[in-house]
Amino acid sequence: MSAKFRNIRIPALIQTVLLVMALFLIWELATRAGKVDTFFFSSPNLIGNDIVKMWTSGDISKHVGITFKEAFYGLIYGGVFGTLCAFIFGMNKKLHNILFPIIVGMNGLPKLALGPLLIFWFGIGIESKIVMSAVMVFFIFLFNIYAGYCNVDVTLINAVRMMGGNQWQIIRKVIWPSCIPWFLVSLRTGLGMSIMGAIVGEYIGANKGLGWMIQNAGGTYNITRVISCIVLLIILMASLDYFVKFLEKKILRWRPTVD
Amino acid sequence: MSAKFRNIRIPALIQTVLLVMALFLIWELATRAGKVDTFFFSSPNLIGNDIVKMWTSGDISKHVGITFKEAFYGLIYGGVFGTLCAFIFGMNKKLHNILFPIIVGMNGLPKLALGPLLIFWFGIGIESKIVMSAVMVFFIFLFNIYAGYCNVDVTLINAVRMMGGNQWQIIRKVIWPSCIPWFLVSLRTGLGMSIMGAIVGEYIGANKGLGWMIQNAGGTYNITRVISCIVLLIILMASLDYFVKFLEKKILRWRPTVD
Amino acid sequence: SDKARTKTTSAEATKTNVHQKITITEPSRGELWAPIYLAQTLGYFKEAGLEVDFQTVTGGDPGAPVLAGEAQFGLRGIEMPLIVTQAGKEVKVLVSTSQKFPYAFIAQGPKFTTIESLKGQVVGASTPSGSPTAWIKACLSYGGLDPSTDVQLPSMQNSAYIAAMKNGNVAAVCGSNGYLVNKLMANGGVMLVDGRDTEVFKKIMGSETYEMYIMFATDKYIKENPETVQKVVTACAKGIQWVNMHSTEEIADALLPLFPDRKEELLISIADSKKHDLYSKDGKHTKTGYQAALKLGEYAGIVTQEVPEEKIYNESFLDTARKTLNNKQ
Amino acid sequence: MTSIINLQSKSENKIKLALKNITVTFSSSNGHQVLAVNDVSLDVYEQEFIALIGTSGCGKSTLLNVMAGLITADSGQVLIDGVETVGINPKIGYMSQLDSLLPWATVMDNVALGLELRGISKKERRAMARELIVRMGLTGFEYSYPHELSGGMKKRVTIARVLAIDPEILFMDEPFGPLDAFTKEILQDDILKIWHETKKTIVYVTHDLSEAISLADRVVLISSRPGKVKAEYNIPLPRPRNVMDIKFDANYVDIEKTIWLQLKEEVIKGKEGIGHVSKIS
Amino acid sequence: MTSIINLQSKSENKIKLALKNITVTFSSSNGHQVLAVNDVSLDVYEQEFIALIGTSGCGKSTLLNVMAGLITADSGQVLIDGVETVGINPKIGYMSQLDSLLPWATVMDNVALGLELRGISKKERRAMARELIVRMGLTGFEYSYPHELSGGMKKRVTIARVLAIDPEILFMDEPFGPLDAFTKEILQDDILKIWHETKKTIVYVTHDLSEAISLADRVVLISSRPGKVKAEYNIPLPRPRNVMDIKFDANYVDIEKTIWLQLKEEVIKGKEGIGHVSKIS
Ligand SMILES: Nc1ncnc2c1ncn2[C@@H]1O[C@H](COP(=O)(O)OP(=O)(O)OP(=O)(O)O)[C@@H](O)[C@H]1O
Ligand SMILES: Nc1ncnc2c1ncn2[C@@H]1O[C@H](COP(=O)(O)OP(=O)(O)OP(=O)(O)O)[C@@H](O)[C@H]1O
Ligand SMILES: [Mg+2]
Ligand SMILES: [Mg+2]
Repeated sequence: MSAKFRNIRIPALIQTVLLVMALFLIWELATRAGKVDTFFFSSPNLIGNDIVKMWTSGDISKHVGITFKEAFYGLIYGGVFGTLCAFIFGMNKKLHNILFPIIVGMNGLPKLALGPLLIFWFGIGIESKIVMSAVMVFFIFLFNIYAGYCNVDVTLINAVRMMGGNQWQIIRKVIWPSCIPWFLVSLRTGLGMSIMGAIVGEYIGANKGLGWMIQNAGGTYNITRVISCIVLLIILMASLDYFVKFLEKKILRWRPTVD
Repeated sequence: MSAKFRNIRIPALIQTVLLVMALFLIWELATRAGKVDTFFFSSPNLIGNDIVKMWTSGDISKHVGITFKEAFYGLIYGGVFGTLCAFIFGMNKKLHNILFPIIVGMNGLPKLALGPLLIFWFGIGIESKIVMSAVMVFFIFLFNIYAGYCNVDVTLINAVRMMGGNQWQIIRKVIWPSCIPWFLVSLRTGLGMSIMGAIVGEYIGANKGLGWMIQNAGGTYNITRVISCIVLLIILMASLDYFVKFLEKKILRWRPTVD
Repeated sequence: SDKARTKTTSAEATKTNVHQKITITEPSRGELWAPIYLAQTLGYFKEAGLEVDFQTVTGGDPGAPVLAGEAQFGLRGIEMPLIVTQAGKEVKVLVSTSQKFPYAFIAQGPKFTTIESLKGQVVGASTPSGSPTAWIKACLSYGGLDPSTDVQLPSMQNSAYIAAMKNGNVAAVCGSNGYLVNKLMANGGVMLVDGRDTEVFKKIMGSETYEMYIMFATDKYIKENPETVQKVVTACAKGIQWVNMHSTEEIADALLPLFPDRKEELLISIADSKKHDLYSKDGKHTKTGYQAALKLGEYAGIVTQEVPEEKIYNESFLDTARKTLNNKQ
Repeated sequence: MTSIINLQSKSENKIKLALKNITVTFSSSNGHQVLAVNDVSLDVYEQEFIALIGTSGCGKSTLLNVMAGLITADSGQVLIDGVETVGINPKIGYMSQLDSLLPWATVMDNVALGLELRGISKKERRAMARELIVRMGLTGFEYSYPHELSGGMKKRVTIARVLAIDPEILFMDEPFGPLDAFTKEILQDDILKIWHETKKTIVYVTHDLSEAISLADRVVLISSRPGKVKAEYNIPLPRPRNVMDIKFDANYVDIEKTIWLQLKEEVIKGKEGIGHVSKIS
Repeated sequence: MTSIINLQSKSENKIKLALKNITVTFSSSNGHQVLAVNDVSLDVYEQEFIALIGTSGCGKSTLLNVMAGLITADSGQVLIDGVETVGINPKIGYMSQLDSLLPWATVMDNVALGLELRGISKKERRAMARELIVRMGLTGFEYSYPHELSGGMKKRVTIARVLAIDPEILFMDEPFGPLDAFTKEILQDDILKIWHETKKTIVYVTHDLSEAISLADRVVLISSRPGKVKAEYNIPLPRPRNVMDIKFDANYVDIEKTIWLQLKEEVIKGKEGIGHVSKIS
């Protein structure tokens, strides 16, 4: 499995890296040719140096670490709670009909506007960031997994019911496995949302973390730092996604694939 | 169909409204009993008056109108582009393997940090808000519909291929219909994302719109106005979701349902 | 847990000889609050038995943590106490760290060089209630334009100003700090009104002084924790003294722990502040400065009631601090 | 109109399962109403092996679904052991016509599913499942997923799965459809043996008249849609039967002929003529 | 070892479809390798009606999939009209064993699907589809969705769908499995008629030996897994045949017996004994 996994991935990964390097090269050349204003767009060279600087000063691990910690808990809480709610709504359509409109309505709220309330309830410690992150993640899981719940093959449910399966067993044996593709895509989207939530959470009060760093750099027109943070984020997120991919390969083994 | 539709919905809708009213009543009573600080939480009474005030002054329609316009275009562009990309990646796994990691990485970016770049490229007019909104929506559609693409029943694809269907016909006849549940949940999540994106876009630079209004009110500790806007948003979003629900009922008629 | 820790009373702290935890919020880390940051980096807080934590609150509301009791002190502009006081919250300004108006009004040259030329144009502002908008309005009125009809004033993120100027989206913006002014000028900006110039500011606002950068706390907290407040204010007063006695270079170096990787920018901003004599000498406010703040508040539409000075300021801690400091010297 | 020949055999037993005046109408999504089953009453005796036959689409599966409690009839009652039942009854093991293997579970897990639901320990249920897998000729495919099996293999897994739970009442909806003649006869023998040993009540749907006759105590002929009990035939062939040999019994041929003619009539009556109906004479 | 009795009939025709030394191995997800088809060579002549029979899981569907181009063999060639083909060949209409109706399309749209793919106008294809729907006895269900149909009705829709595209070569994998005897015989007659009129080449998989004999020109017996061509039998029964009458032909009984014995042998040989294998003697 793992050997196969590596076999397919590594070449694609190399291609990805090559592509990114090519883009950076063009960007750098454009900068040197004076076609790109480094004040707005920085340059790969400056960004590289900046990342090295953050690395050697140890700033990176401190800030990245805290943001990922917030995001991690946000993902867990939001994911678990969203999944649970999806199942509850799936089982109880009446509750769904009553509460879903309100929840859908809340999905569109500008979470930043909730800052003062979050601070009031959860303080300015790590809790409020985790809550912000969890809230963003929650909706993704809730909507997706609820849709997955509604998409379950009725025949399979009936089969398990006929074999004496109770509600809980039906969920475990039929609904949950059939929701796995929906769960995995929620994980993928949720990964991004959790980081975004943590960063937005840091906007409402922080003294460390990537969000704080980005905000701080943005406020002082240090575009290089902003882009350094963004590049770091992209790399980290993309690596985490390999984990989701790996899970996908492993869990969805039973699914026949196209090509 | 529509008669039936109404039959199921209206009572649930009434229950929803009653629930909300009950919550508002508790909130109001708590306020009157001095248990809730109106400085932080306002009160249903104040909020009601504020909404009436905005209504009579015509502010509502102006600001809500502009934000929804931005969100609408954002939803369309983001949705169409996300769906297209999902299909392209579905058809071309190689491209997927190379580009997907980068795209996944970008999903977690704090979009607010892109403000200066957005303004540089798209100005402070409606365009930058539409772009912001579209970007937020894009990822939702891309990830979900790509997952739907991978979840298609291979048997059906083979059947259509055997009947002489070309790639385009396979997409139209098999993959697209089978992605519809994934599309609908993207629409539901995307609806919220588009509004959120428009509002974040307004944070970056605007002189009207709900985001502008919320920020402005927040800056002057006018929590009543903030909550009025939030309440309005929730109501509007929930109403829009009835449209998604209606679509769902109509398009997914072929799907056997649980209970 | 966190909440409980920050709420530990000063009495307990001294008893157990453990550093008392204090949280100070800030809307951004700005060098015009330098004395307060210096109290941290130079160890004045620590000497007083305080363990201070600065929290940047950029989104949402930087005042909220203080009003909600999650933080004990807040760094803000003077308009904030004006607004919340009218809204019924009781807060007091304890220390002012700047003494002159720090903003400038800058147009994008070469097309726009005068205030009149801005007629019918878009000017990048903050939210209508924010002080940059108020300052722009004051400048426009001063230049003979009607701020409500002659220009559009969209609110913008601070970080988007230069981009918007550069690509022609706005014709002018408020230069709200030395570094930004510097950058705007470097990118083809034209100085329309330099509020940091005492003469100019006096002409427009009727005052030479303007104590914008302040630290505040809620009345409740001040009443319940007078010793802690005294310690904090004393440390800040020391910071004020230090700023006045040291060079730009020294201040920048001393601030650096709280301003990582920002040396270059600090040097520019602090030099600019020094040049325009922005740093407060004693941390106190002036009557004319307060009047100017009220006037600017009217431009922002945030002053709708009488707000007597004594409802805003409580400088008794500062006076005590100065006394002890002078005695020591 | 119900013609009953030679009705005796299991009728002295208690009634295990009874349908009383069941009517089922489906309202399909296109707005049409389909009257699938019309006023059907049917008694199934304890330990009886009953076979339902009828043309395609006549309502056989619908009847099973009603008895199993998966569908609620518009009117009428379902009685199990004399008690009116609503909803699913755990006494019934239902092997439905639809493909209902869990696609994410291996053959082993699919077969052991019912046992797992009953809380039987992993070791025990695996042992029981393995035995059934061997019996069904699926050795070597214990850890394959359903999509990796052939059509007939999938059907055999489904049979194993329902046999594993050893229910009092067994419903089988065309269990041997996609199986070759030999595998089929072997499994038919197997079913007969199980039925004989465990005294189950079996309701069996098939299209194969000879199968119905060689297995059942009683064959019930359902008329074309709307399904009604058109005729019942007791099969007075001796037990234990051997599916392969019984076809040479003289009685067998007689019975087959009788039912065949009735069935033919039914097809012709069924309004929606299939193919070149005129050809049938 | 291949025993060929009375090989003549269509062999003077051109070879329409040929398999040359086809071997297919599946590597299943549990890591095991399944050798499904081993070194199979088979010629199908133009206008021939060939039936494949064999035990469940012996590789019949796999062979069809290889011929259709849905599976690439590990080794060997597929030739259509003498040309080696890789991938899907549009000359073939394949009615697979799996349920492959589009669940979101009505009966009408499912039947008309092939015509739509060929760009035939809506009016025309609807008319053609409607005719087939009537022929299959599905009148009144034109606008029903697959899940609203009975098992046999679904199968009939699948038959209609493949007939609609009128392919040169027709593959049918157990088309009449879940259909009652009557419907089945009517449709069998229908298929024979179509074959006769349109001179198609038909490859037909079935478990039903009598079906194979009564329909085909040649019956090919596939051995137990790994599938191999075990024997071929030409069926020298006169044409046009009537499926219902042919069973009384004396030749028919002889042929059935011959093949039956071979098939039996095959089952016993197949290592994984099904049920109580020992019983078969
Ligand atoms: N869910 C449903 N919605 C609408 N109509 C249905 C539904 N299920 C069954 N029907 C209709 O009820 C009738 C009887 O169906 P049923 O499945 O009971 O037939 P059957 O006797 O089992 O046929 P077969 O032998 O082909 O399986 C059919 O006309 C079918 O179209
Ligand atoms: N996708 C697959 N992955 C792994 N193994 C497979 C796959 N498809 C078929 N097989 C195996 O190949 C063998 C032959 O399967 P095939 O479907 O060709 O049998 P068949 O002759 O059509 O049987 P039946 O009559 O039961 O339909 C079986 O052992 C099956 O398990
Ligand atoms: Mg049926
Ligand atoms: Mg097969």
